[in-house]
Formats: sequence, structure tokens, C-alpha cells
Amino acid sequence: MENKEILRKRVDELAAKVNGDVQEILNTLVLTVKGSYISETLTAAKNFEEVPCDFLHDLTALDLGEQFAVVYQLSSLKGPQTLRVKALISRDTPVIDSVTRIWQGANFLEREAYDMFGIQFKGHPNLKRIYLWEEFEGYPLRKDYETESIEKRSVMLKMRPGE
Amino acid sequence: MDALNKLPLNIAAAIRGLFGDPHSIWADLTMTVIGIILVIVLIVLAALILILLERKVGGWASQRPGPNRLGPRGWFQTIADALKLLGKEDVTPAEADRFIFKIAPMIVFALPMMTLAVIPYGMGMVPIDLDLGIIYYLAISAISTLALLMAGWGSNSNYSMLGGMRAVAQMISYEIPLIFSLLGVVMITQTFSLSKIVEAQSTIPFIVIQPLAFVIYFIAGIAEVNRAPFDLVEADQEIVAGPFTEYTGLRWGLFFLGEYGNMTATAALITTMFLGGWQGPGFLPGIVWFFLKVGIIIFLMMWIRWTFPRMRVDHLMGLAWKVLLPLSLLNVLLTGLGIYIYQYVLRIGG
Amino acid sequence: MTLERTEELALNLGPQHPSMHGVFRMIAHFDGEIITKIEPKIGYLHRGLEKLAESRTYAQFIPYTDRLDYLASPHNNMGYVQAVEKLAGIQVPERAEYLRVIFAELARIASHLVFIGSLALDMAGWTAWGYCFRDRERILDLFEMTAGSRLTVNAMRIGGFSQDVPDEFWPALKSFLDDLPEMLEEYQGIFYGNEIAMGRMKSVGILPKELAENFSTTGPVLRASGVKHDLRKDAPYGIYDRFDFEVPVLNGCDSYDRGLIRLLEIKESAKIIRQAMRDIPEGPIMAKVPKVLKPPVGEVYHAVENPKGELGFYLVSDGSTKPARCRIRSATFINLQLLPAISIGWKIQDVIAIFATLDAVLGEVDK
Amino acid sequence: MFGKGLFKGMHISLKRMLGPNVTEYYPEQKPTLSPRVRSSMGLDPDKCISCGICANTCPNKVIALTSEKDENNKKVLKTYHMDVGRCLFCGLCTEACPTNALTVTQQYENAVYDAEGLKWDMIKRHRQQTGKEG
Repeated sequence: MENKEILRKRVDELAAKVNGDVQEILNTLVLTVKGSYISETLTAAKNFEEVPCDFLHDLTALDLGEQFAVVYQLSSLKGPQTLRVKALISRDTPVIDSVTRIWQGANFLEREAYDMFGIQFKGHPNLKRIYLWEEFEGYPLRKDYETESIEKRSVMLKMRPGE
Repeated sequence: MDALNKLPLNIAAAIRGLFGDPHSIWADLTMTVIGIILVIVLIVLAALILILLERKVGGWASQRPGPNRLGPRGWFQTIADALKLLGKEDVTPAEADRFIFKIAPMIVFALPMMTLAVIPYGMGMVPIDLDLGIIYYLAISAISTLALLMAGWGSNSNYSMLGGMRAVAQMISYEIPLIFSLLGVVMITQTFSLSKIVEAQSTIPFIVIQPLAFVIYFIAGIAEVNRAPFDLVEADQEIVAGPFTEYTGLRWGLFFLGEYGNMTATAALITTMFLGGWQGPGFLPGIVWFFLKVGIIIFLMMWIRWTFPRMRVDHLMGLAWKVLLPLSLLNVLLTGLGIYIYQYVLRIGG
Repeated sequence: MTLERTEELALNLGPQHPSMHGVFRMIAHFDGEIITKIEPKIGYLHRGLEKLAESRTYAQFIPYTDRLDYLASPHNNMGYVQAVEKLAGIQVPERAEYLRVIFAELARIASHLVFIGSLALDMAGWTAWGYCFRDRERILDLFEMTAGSRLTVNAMRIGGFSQDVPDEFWPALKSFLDDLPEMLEEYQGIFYGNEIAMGRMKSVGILPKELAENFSTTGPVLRASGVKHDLRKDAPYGIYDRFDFEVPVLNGCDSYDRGLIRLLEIKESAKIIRQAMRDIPEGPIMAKVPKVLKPPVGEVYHAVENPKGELGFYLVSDGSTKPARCRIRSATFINLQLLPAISIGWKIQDVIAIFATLDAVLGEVDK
Repeated sequence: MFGKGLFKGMHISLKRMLGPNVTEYYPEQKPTLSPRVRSSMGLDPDKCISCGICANTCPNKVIALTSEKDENNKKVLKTYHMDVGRCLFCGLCTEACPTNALTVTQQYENAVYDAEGLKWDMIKRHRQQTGKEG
């Protein structure tokens, strides 16, 4: 558990610096910060001494009602450390810094989060919808997005005579 | 057996005999028309059989039976496919260069007809016996490049365009080793006439004397008819179907006929140049020997196709210019030396 | 020489194209035959699985996970049910754990067989494709006799396994494993050992180690770039820490090594299955799970080593019967970003091969 | 030596060419499927107690059933419809069924010309299959 203690220490230090909040949920450290600190936080996490969290597994968002959380799952190829960073941003102005400068692999992930939650990633090279078409209205994974009922969606095409 | 061998000749003489003067212009014209009809029948039959055989061989190689629904063991499948093609709508893309688009498949189909006309199928069975048969053959078969480029350009589609460009690059490169590899045989026989070359092989086929030339011609011949592993022109994994992408129905069918006709022509030329043509042990008539040898060469081509992945375009060029061309030049040199030594020995001995 | 005008050729490959794996589409820009730019376009198979999960109970979502990476559906089942078990604190019976490992590794072999076949097919090696699919059938038969379905196996349940394997399963599995070396020999002979295939893949599509790490690449693609990272070893889930196996790593960083590493992984998977066959205990296959499962409030990120890379499920529970958020981190979605990065400067044929070696399954990419 | 791999490949494909086929001649020879295979659904209306668990378990709302109470105040199945076009054939409903009235069956030729044909009336289908028409 050596590794875990060092990580806890580093995360606590970082949390103090960026005014964040550290929790442990099911054996994973979760660092919650304000959205404006995200670049600083992740750059620091990537360069943690001894326990660098330098591999971005996943980037996604959560709809918490009042605000959104952008969630980063970090770990490393060099050790067992894992860290989850949550950045809180307001629902009305969902803007956050892009991390594509730190990890190029965040490109598609941020586009997906934009597509599904409408979160604007500042500094992203190509922030366009990735799954849905450009004209699509609304952001499907937001909790207030209304899905059509199954009866409405499953419209059966009738076979016309002579077909 | 000799009677069987001479049977076609006798039939020809009998037809000529129907005319008052067996060598009148009408008799010649009739014979030419009969020859053309026979060659067309040959191409269509070859395509019908070869397309099915191709699918059968492909199936067998991956442990499937191949087409097996129509007719005995599926051997009528191609006929059904041909009928289906006839019934399809003939689509010309709106942006196409209509004249070039429409004429390209006809050229592709006409070429094997012209090349197959100079091949000696049996004793005295040459539809048109040209003294410069080889040169004629090579000149005509080179035109197919142009036809593919026309198809690629005329379709006005990016896939077709890339395919047409590839066709030009590939076929022009392979033309050179192809021609040089035939030069050895010509040097030995001192003739360009295909029937004389066949006669020269009555004792020993040239594959024994010219094995290197045979291999070079075989490889370059596969490349010349755009078959795998050199099928970059219609590489479906990359450019869908190359120049044929935009064609439908009968026009597309003509490309297919042309392709298999070209394959037959190449196999026929290999047979003529290296395998002794219609010559063979006397228990079978010459024409049977000829088609047997052609069949073996075609099976070899199919076997290769269903085994190998496709080559990359730069390796393809590298193979032509860096391997086959020097080898074919070496072959010419070795043949020249051999002839020189042979004549020297003859002079000493004689 | 003066050129009048040169023009870049833009070629649309997909979603309907002979070499596309599923409904992927890319617009490739060429200078002659050389790629200058690639724009991948995805979303043609997007079904909104993450949204669907929010309106289904935890157990009801299992069949949907089959449709992620549909070539290795037991893996998706496993990732999902283990994530839920972690969240709800459910202990799984031993026999179920072993069955899960056997199924997951069989699925890895099946998925890699499809990979080898389609890689060969993308280079027009039709026959090699036929052999791979012929042998994959035997694995699908094993799935069918146990769980009742060939492709969307839906074999695992929260807390265990759906049905115990029938008696004829073990002899069939054993004969498959016995024939496996011969099959691999055959693929080696007809495809990997072929000089034309080698020439097309060696030193093509170089993916350097640093770039791979920066792009969050996982799975065989990463391991072919010389990084030894396999969640089965590095963060063992289930009972993977009990098995003795190697993680193959190749240092070529090129298409050929990305292709070859799958062949090596099949051998290791077979090793794991043999050990699991030897050690599997008798016993129940389902734990006691409440009929209406309500995991406590919390969140979990659970990742498994899918044949394509890391498949992660990030589940957030609000204490109700349905997940508040079910995030699916799919490997090929992220690996696919490499395509524009590593194929610039190569030829169109190479790009087809590079795309094939990334082993994208559009069910997983589009979710 | 360069070219060795080429000949090895040709050897393999020739060997397979001369060997036996591995494919099934499908419409003539039909495969026998294991009883676990989930390719179709079957309902035994006599066993069904109209509890509705299957409809609740279904992830995709495929099942719709109605029942009425008989004189003993017991539920009796009246209609049972499945919209198979939406069905995943996951088998969760059959696992949930307390009386094994709903089962997976091994009929796999389910293609129809019209999408309407995918709305199965399970009671009618059961009568047709058991020969008790009407």
C-alpha cells in the first residue's frame, strides 16, 4: 500500500493547491475541483512525483442537475495508481479547458462529451458532433432531454401493393 | 490419330470445295467469317467456363463447394448470371464522358478476339497465320491499357480514375519484361510466326531451354491481365472495382468477357511459346493437347489468385523494374551466348 | 517541367465499401497514391446505449452489452456484470468465475480469428479468411450449446453465470484446443509467412511508443508498440491473478507486428483456458442476488481487457434500480484516433491494412 | 530464402482444395440445434398464470399481455402478443418465467415479407404448432 499512501499524499497536496476536495469511493481516490482549475490539476497529476497519473483512460461527463461534472479516469502504465478527477462546471455556461494538449487521445472523447452533453471544450482543434449529425437539436445524455416513446419510434413501414 | 488431327483441315478444305475456285475471294471471306465466329464462341465459352471454374477453385481452396445450385453441381451458374446481367438496367453516370464510357467495354472485348485469332490451335488450325504473329499479339494486347484508362477516365469517378491510372502504370511497366522474355524464343527459332515456333518445338518444348523466360513471362502475363496478386487495377478492398465501378449490366459483362478472354489469350500464348502448343504424344489429337495445356496454365493462375494477398503498388513496380527486367535482359544475354556456343560447336563438329 | 495544375483527390471510403469493417466511413485525401489527410466519420451505428442504460434496470442492460463489441460479447458481459458486482458488493461463486474466464478467453480467440481473417481479406487473401472463419465456427458452437446464442451470447448474469455448461461442452472444448496449434500453423503458412503480406505490412504505419501512450491506446495495438500493459496482469479482475500466462509484447510498432501479436495472444489464451479447465471446481454458478437489485449510492470504474483493448464501464448509482449513468469506455473508439495520425504519408493500400490492424468493431466505436 | 512462404501457402491451399468441404448444404440438410438455442419464442397458454413478470423483465417492452379474472378469482390469460421485431432474443423473459410457460424454441426460419408479420400472437402460434386450430 506504499503506492497508495504516496498517491494520497500527492493528491492531498494538489487538492490544497487547487482548492479541491478528495474522497475515496470504492478504493479509488476521487479529486473534485472547479472546472477552471482543470488544466492545472491534470498537468500536476500527470507529473506527480513517483506516482505519475499519466495515462488518460476515459473522459466523460455527468449530469448532476445544477451542474455538470467532467470526469477524467487516470492511471499509469508504470504503476498501479488510479485517480479520478471530477471538474464541476455550471449548467448554463458549460465551458471547460480542453485537455487535448496534454493527451491527444482526448480528442474523440471530448467531441463525444460535446455531442452528448453540449460541453464546450476551449482549445479543442475540431469540436464538432461525432456521433450525431450537425443539425441534431439537443444533447441526448442530459437528464432533461426527452426521448420519444417506444410506440412513436417504432413506426412500421407498410408494404405497398406491387412492391 | 493423324486422321483426327487432320479432320479440321479436311473440313476446311471441304468448305472451300463448295466454291468453284477454292482460293477465290469468296472462299477466303467465308473462311474468315467462320474463323471469327469460332473465336467469339471460344471466348464466350471460355468466359462461361472460367468464371465458374474460378468460383469453384476459390470455393475448394477455402473448403467450400463453390456454386452448387443450378444444374449438375452448379455448372449452369454462369449462364444464369449472364442472363441476369442481360436483364439489368444500363446505367450511364450523368457526369460521364458518354462516348468514351460506352466504347471502352467494346474495345476490351474486341482485343482478346484479335489476339486469339493468331494462335495455332492445332496442326494447320490458325485462323489467321501471320508472319509477325508475336509482334501483332504484343501490339494488340498493349491496347487494353488504353481501354482501361478510357473506362477509368470516362466514368468520371475517383475510384475509376485511380484504377485507370494504376492500369497504365502497371501494364506499361510489365510490357517490357514481357517482351524481352519472348525474345529468347525468337532468337532460337529465328521467326516471329507462332505456327513456326510451335513446329520448332516438335522435339522439346522451350520451357526446358528457356525456364527463366517462362517464369518471367508467366509473372508478367498475370500482371498484364490484372489478376491477383497483381490485381491492383480492380482492387476491390481499396478502389471498389477500379475502372469497372460505374458499369452495370451488359457493359460490365463485356469487361468480364474481355478479362477472361485476355486470360485465355495469355495462357494460349504461354502454351504456344513455351509448352509446345498443340504438339504432344500421339494418343490425343493436337487441339486437345493445346486446350489441356491452356487449362493447366489457367488453373495455375487461379491457384495463385486464391492463395496470395495483393501486392502493394510500389512493390509491384519494384518487381517489374528491379527484378523482372534485369532477369529478362540476362535471359537474352544467356540465350545469345548459348546460340553462339551452339553454332561454334556445330562449326567445329561440322 | 511545368505542371499546369495539380489537384488533391478526395476519396470517400465507406460506409458502404468492400473493405470497411462495419459502417465506418473515412474521407481520404490523396496526392497520387499518397495519403495527405484522413477524416474519420463515425456514428452510423450509434444506438445511444448509454442513454438506453439509464432507462433499464441493471440486469436488463446485460443483453445490450452484447451489442458493443459483438465479436467478443462474453467480454462485454463480464466487464459490465463485474462493474455492477463491485458497485453492489456481490461475491461470485468460484465455478462461475472459472466459466467466465473460459468464455472470455474463447471469445478472445474468436475475435482474434476474425481479426486475422479480415486483415487477410483486406489484402485480398480470401482463402486465409475462409480458414479463420471455419475455425471460429467451432468456438461459436461452444457458445451456442451453453448459452443458446452464437454471437450475442448473453452468458453472464449479475452474480454468476446464466446456465451451467452441458456435458458435451468439455470434450468439444478439448478437441478445439488440441487442434488449435495446427490451425495457427496454417494461418502462419498461408498469411503471416507469405512474403507479399510481409512486404505490405513490415515497417508500415509506424506507431511509436510515446505516441501510443499519448493517444490512450490500449490492447494489442499498444503491446505491438513495445509497451507491456495488459489489465489481466496489471490490474487483475475476476480470478485472472490465478493463471500463469505471458503477455506477448512486440517491438516492431508496424502493421505486421500489430497483426502478429494477435496470433501470439491466441496461444496465451489457449494456455489460460487449459488451466481453467483443469482447476474448475464443482458448485453453484449463481450467487444470492436480490430480485430487485438496488446498489448503494456510489460510482465505480471497472475495466477489463477486451480483445481490442480496455473496455471500461463507469457506473454511477443513485440508489435506485436503474443506473444514473452508465459510461462505456470502448477501446477501438479511442484507438481509432490513431488512424489519421499514423497513416499520413502511406499509400491507400497501406491505409486499408493499417485500419485493419487497429481492429475496429463499429458496434463498440459507435455504442 | 525469399519465396519459401509463397510456396508454403500454395501447398496449403492445394491441400485444402483436394480435401473435403466443411460447409453445410443448408436448405437440404438442416442443422439440429441444441435445446438451449434462442432463436424463437414459444408460449404454452395452459401453463401461463398471467403474472406479467416476463413483460416486466423484458428490456425492450416486447411482451404485451392481458388477462381477466375467472369465477374463482384466478387470472386467466386472454391475449399474449410479442413484437418480435424489437426482440433481442436475450432469453431473460424465459429465465424469469416461474412456470416455464414461456420458452425458447429452435425454429430459426422467422423471416417474413411484411413487418406486420413480426407481431406474434403467441396463443395463436401455439395452437397452430400443436395442431389445435381455432
